[in-house]
Amino acid sequence: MLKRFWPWFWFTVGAMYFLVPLYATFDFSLRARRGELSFAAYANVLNDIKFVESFWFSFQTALATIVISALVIVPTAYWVQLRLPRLRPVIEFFTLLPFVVPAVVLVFSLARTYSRTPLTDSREGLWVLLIGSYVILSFPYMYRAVDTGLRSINIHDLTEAAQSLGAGWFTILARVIFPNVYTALLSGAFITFAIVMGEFTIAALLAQPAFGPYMNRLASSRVYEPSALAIISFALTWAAIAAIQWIGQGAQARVAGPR
Amino acid sequence: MLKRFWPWFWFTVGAMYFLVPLYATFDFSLRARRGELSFAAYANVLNDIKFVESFWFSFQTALATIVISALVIVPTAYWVQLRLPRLRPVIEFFTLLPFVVPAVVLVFSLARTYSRTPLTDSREGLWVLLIGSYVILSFPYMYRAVDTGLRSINIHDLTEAAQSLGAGWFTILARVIFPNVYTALLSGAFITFAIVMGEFTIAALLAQPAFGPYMNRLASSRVYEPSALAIISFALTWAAIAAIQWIGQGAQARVAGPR
Amino acid sequence: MAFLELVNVRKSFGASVAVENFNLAVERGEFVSFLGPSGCGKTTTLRMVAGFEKPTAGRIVIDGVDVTDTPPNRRNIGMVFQSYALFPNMTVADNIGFGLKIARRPADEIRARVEELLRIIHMSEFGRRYPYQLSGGQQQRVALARALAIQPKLLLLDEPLSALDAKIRASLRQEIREIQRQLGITTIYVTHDQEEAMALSDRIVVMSRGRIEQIGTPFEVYNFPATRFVASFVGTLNLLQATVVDAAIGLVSVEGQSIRVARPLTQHRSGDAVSLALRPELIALDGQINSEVNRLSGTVEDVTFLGSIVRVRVRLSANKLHFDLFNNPQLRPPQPGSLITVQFAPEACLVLGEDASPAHPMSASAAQAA
Amino acid sequence: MAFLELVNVRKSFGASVAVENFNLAVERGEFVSFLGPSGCGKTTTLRMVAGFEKPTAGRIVIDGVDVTDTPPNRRNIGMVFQSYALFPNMTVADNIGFGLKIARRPADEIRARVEELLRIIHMSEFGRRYPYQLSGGQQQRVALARALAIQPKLLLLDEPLSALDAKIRASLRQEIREIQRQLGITTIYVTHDQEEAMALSDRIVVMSRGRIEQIGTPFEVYNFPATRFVASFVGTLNLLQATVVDAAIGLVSVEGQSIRVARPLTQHRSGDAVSLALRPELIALDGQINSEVNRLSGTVEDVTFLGSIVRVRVRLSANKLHFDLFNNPQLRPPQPGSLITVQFAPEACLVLGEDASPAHPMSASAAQAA
Repeated sequence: MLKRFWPWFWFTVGAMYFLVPLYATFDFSLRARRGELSFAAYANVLNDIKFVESFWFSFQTALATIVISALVIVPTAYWVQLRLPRLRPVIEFFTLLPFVVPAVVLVFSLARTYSRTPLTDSREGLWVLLIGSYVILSFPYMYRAVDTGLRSINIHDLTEAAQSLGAGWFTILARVIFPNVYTALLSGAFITFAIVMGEFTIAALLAQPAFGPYMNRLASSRVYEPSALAIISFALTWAAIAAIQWIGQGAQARVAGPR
Repeated sequence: MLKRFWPWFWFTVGAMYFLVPLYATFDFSLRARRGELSFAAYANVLNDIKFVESFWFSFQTALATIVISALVIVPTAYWVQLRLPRLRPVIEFFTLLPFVVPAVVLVFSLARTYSRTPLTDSREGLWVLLIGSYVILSFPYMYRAVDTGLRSINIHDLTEAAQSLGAGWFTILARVIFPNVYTALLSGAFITFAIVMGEFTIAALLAQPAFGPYMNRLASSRVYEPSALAIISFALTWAAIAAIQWIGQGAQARVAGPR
Repeated sequence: MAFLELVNVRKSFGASVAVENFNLAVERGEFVSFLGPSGCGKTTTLRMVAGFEKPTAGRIVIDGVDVTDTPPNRRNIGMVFQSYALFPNMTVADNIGFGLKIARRPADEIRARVEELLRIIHMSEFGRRYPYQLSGGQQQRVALARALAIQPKLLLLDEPLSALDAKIRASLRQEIREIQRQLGITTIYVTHDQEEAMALSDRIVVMSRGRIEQIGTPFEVYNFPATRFVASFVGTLNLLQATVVDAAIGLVSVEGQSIRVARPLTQHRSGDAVSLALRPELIALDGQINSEVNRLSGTVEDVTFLGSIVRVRVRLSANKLHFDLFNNPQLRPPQPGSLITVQFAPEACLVLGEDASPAHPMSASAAQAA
Repeated sequence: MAFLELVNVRKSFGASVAVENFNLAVERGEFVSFLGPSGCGKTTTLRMVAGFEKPTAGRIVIDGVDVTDTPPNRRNIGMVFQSYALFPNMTVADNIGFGLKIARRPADEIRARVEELLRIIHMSEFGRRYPYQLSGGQQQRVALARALAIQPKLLLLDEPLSALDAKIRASLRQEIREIQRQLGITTIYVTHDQEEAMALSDRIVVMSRGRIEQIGTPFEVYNFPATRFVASFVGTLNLLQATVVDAAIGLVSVEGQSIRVARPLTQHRSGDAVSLALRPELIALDGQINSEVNRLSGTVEDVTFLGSIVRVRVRLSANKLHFDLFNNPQLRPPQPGSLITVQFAPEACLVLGEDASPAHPMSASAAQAA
């Protein structure tokens, strides 16, 4: 039974390592009123109009980022896999860029490159720049997710089957490729969502009223509310994961079937 | 030829989007001396003893993180795939945690949980805490890389083949599993390396003399040197990728062979 | 006492029973196949012999030692997988030598043994290649050599040829059989391909739904199937609806044409509906057999040229009948639409009851032959 | 003018030539197979007909229209892939109706057509299932229905049965043939399996290294191969080393035993070393043929029971010889080690020169048969 012990041991250690701090955070968030456990900190957070505003702002930004990413990345990844497999190492390289180039540098460079254009001189322009930065930031996750999704179906034969049945490129993308990478796209979209909701540096540098800067301000000005906020965003994440699992169930089963 | 136009168009737009800022950064980094192009900013960076010290510190930290991650994650991922496939969704969930729980919260929680222990009361303890945090941060990349690597070989049959030839679990891990996920591990390790080298928040909160805080200090106190630093770390990344490609070549070909 | 014995072996996964009441004795040097459709429990049984699964009940004895509780890496058993399962990170030579290295044999001995095995599988010049540089057939030969390198007590093969092309399958089948005879190693071979089982085996264990249907030589299993399942799974079979005319003298009628069978139909009464089973190759064109024969007339419906064999489908009224002729370039095969009379010996007829129980005329024959 | 014509078609990828000098005329309703080993250019040719590859030179004409430059989605061709290539996100019914939906046919018509096709493939109750809920054989039947739904001018099948088990392969083969006959659709079928090609086709195009080796009916290709490649690729063949004794009267010697062949050996001189090619099924046990025969004696080396057929290997001195007998439960097959004499007709003998060029006695026969 020794052979079963060590994996479980490590698994438990890992779980503890994640969960103990989480519990400590939760416990701490309940102690806003001295001597009793209460949800006072949560009420404070939820009652703050800034919370709602910044959350809503980041939520919209995240959705926009996801939609734009999907529209750009799915056709690109599809085409690269279908016809330009030699470009894959190049794209893999781009995929690593956001890890390598610090966000500070990215934003300074973007701002310098596009200064004196409508992108930096208007509120909407800055928002576009923000979304543009997030598309870059989320590129590795979205691209890898879509790429893996595409590999799990035989896009080559599916494309030719659709062609022989009379379908053009638009139809193939809309009716065959997109529906079949939907689940993969969702998992990439979820990470993107999480990243955008928590991102601080770029939003702060572009002076956008986003959720990340709000969280940071709160963390430096309050004691118990940041913990409550962490638990709230954690709960929202759980909800999002559950929703994705639920939506993805059928699609996943279909795509993962015997081949 | 229209069908070939759009993918290339998008690809070019994407490349421009990444490369123009990079070029702008490079151009800017050469203008430290008014009216001429020079590598003065680079010399300033490289001559700074703090640069070397913090780089070396983060380099060691990154290596330690990678080794610990690999030793924990490879056996875990192997065992989960081999015997506990039902645990995979749970692990996938842990995989997303670092995206969801902000680094600030993570560190506060860690520090609060382990306060009054040697972990927070000594220099070495804080370093261990730092590495622990980085292991969590890099967990998604390492785990997914190793998991994908394991899926590309038939671990089930390979394990049984090795068993029938007399191998015990340690031998199977050391001689069959590790060598065959080596390439996958390298790609995860590279991302981990990049993350640790650039990480700011945790290192700053734990008051560690790491490269991330150094870069940030430099970015807020100097004008041209940050750009030079960005280009230098970019070049180091290129070198690292090339090295990995070179090391991985043989192994990749072997593992990716016909199946 | 037999070299390998499985005694009352049973395996269940939760509520579902995979293998039940499995008893088998294999002699030293024998080549035994487990044959059956997927899900019949043949692979589970093999995996219990290998030690990858633990029997829920029963014992497994190899060479006099009860190994039921021995872990797989202590059983000294060679195993070959459908997926080849070569270690991708090792050369062919390292793969073959892996088991010996684990057993800490001296390097000289390992090298000599690897060279010997490379010679046996006719791949002496491939020692330094990696698995991905080999074809499927070559990979499977290396996997065989790797399994044999440790001089195992038993060689187990789990559908080793299923992933290969037809031509390579046939030639590697031949090679496996020759190596097995040459080394005299006791072998168990799992397959769903009846031709493979028949071509290779000394004895075949036919399985269905976790139970043994019949154990016998290929000749016995094919010609004297013990159950209706064996009769229909092994080889192709014509099943004609017939009526018993006179059970005592073995006379039945197919669409009004009288057919004599070799034995009295003790299990049936006159007027019973039965199935008449006929192997396609035991049916000939009228005039080719000179002894006492049965005849059936009908219309040629389809002629399929398969190379060495021409398969003819004849329609009576309600029944269809296939039969095989050897190709003959000088002879025109029968033409679709023409009338034809075929003949077959009374001994070629098997009568099956309408239920699924073992058909007795067949088991009687099997008992005689065994 | 034929329904499908390929005229001087050539395809090269960079410097390597995949298909060269390909000329073929297929009649309406005909079933033609492209047969050859992997890399012979058969799939490339099919893909050029489908429009997925553009010929480097030459023309492709379907029903009088030159489609060489027509994109694949305008050719109205049904295609079936080895991988089934069903759309995983759609039900069986949606898969089958996909082509009609793209053609913007009314919903009623689509529904009726899908139901009709589900009936044809005997899967009426499976319309709402998803591909992953089906077995491989069922998926391939759906893929066939999907290809047929658009009432294509041509049906192209690219190794459609290669991914399936032996039993399902045989039954689906039969089904494909029946549906093709029923609908009378012109069909091209690519395969590396000679038995499949022979069982299905009206004509077979045997290919090797990008070139056509022979076009003919299965009977012609098997019995009168035009080249040495065809002779050895289609079916199994005994090749015996022989010496010409008297070219004029067609007399050769195999290890000192005289063999008469049906035709004078105009290409050879007395004393030449030649190969004597013999199909296993044309060799019989001594005493079974009554006309003028050749005889060879040797030792039985191996007997393989394959079910309906028993394959016997006989060793002369330097040569080996396989021959086939039909299984007979009443007869004991020959025993290894015993002496045996076999016989075969002079017409069964093909003489091949030692070079790889087309053997002339064979092409002479082929010309007669064509």
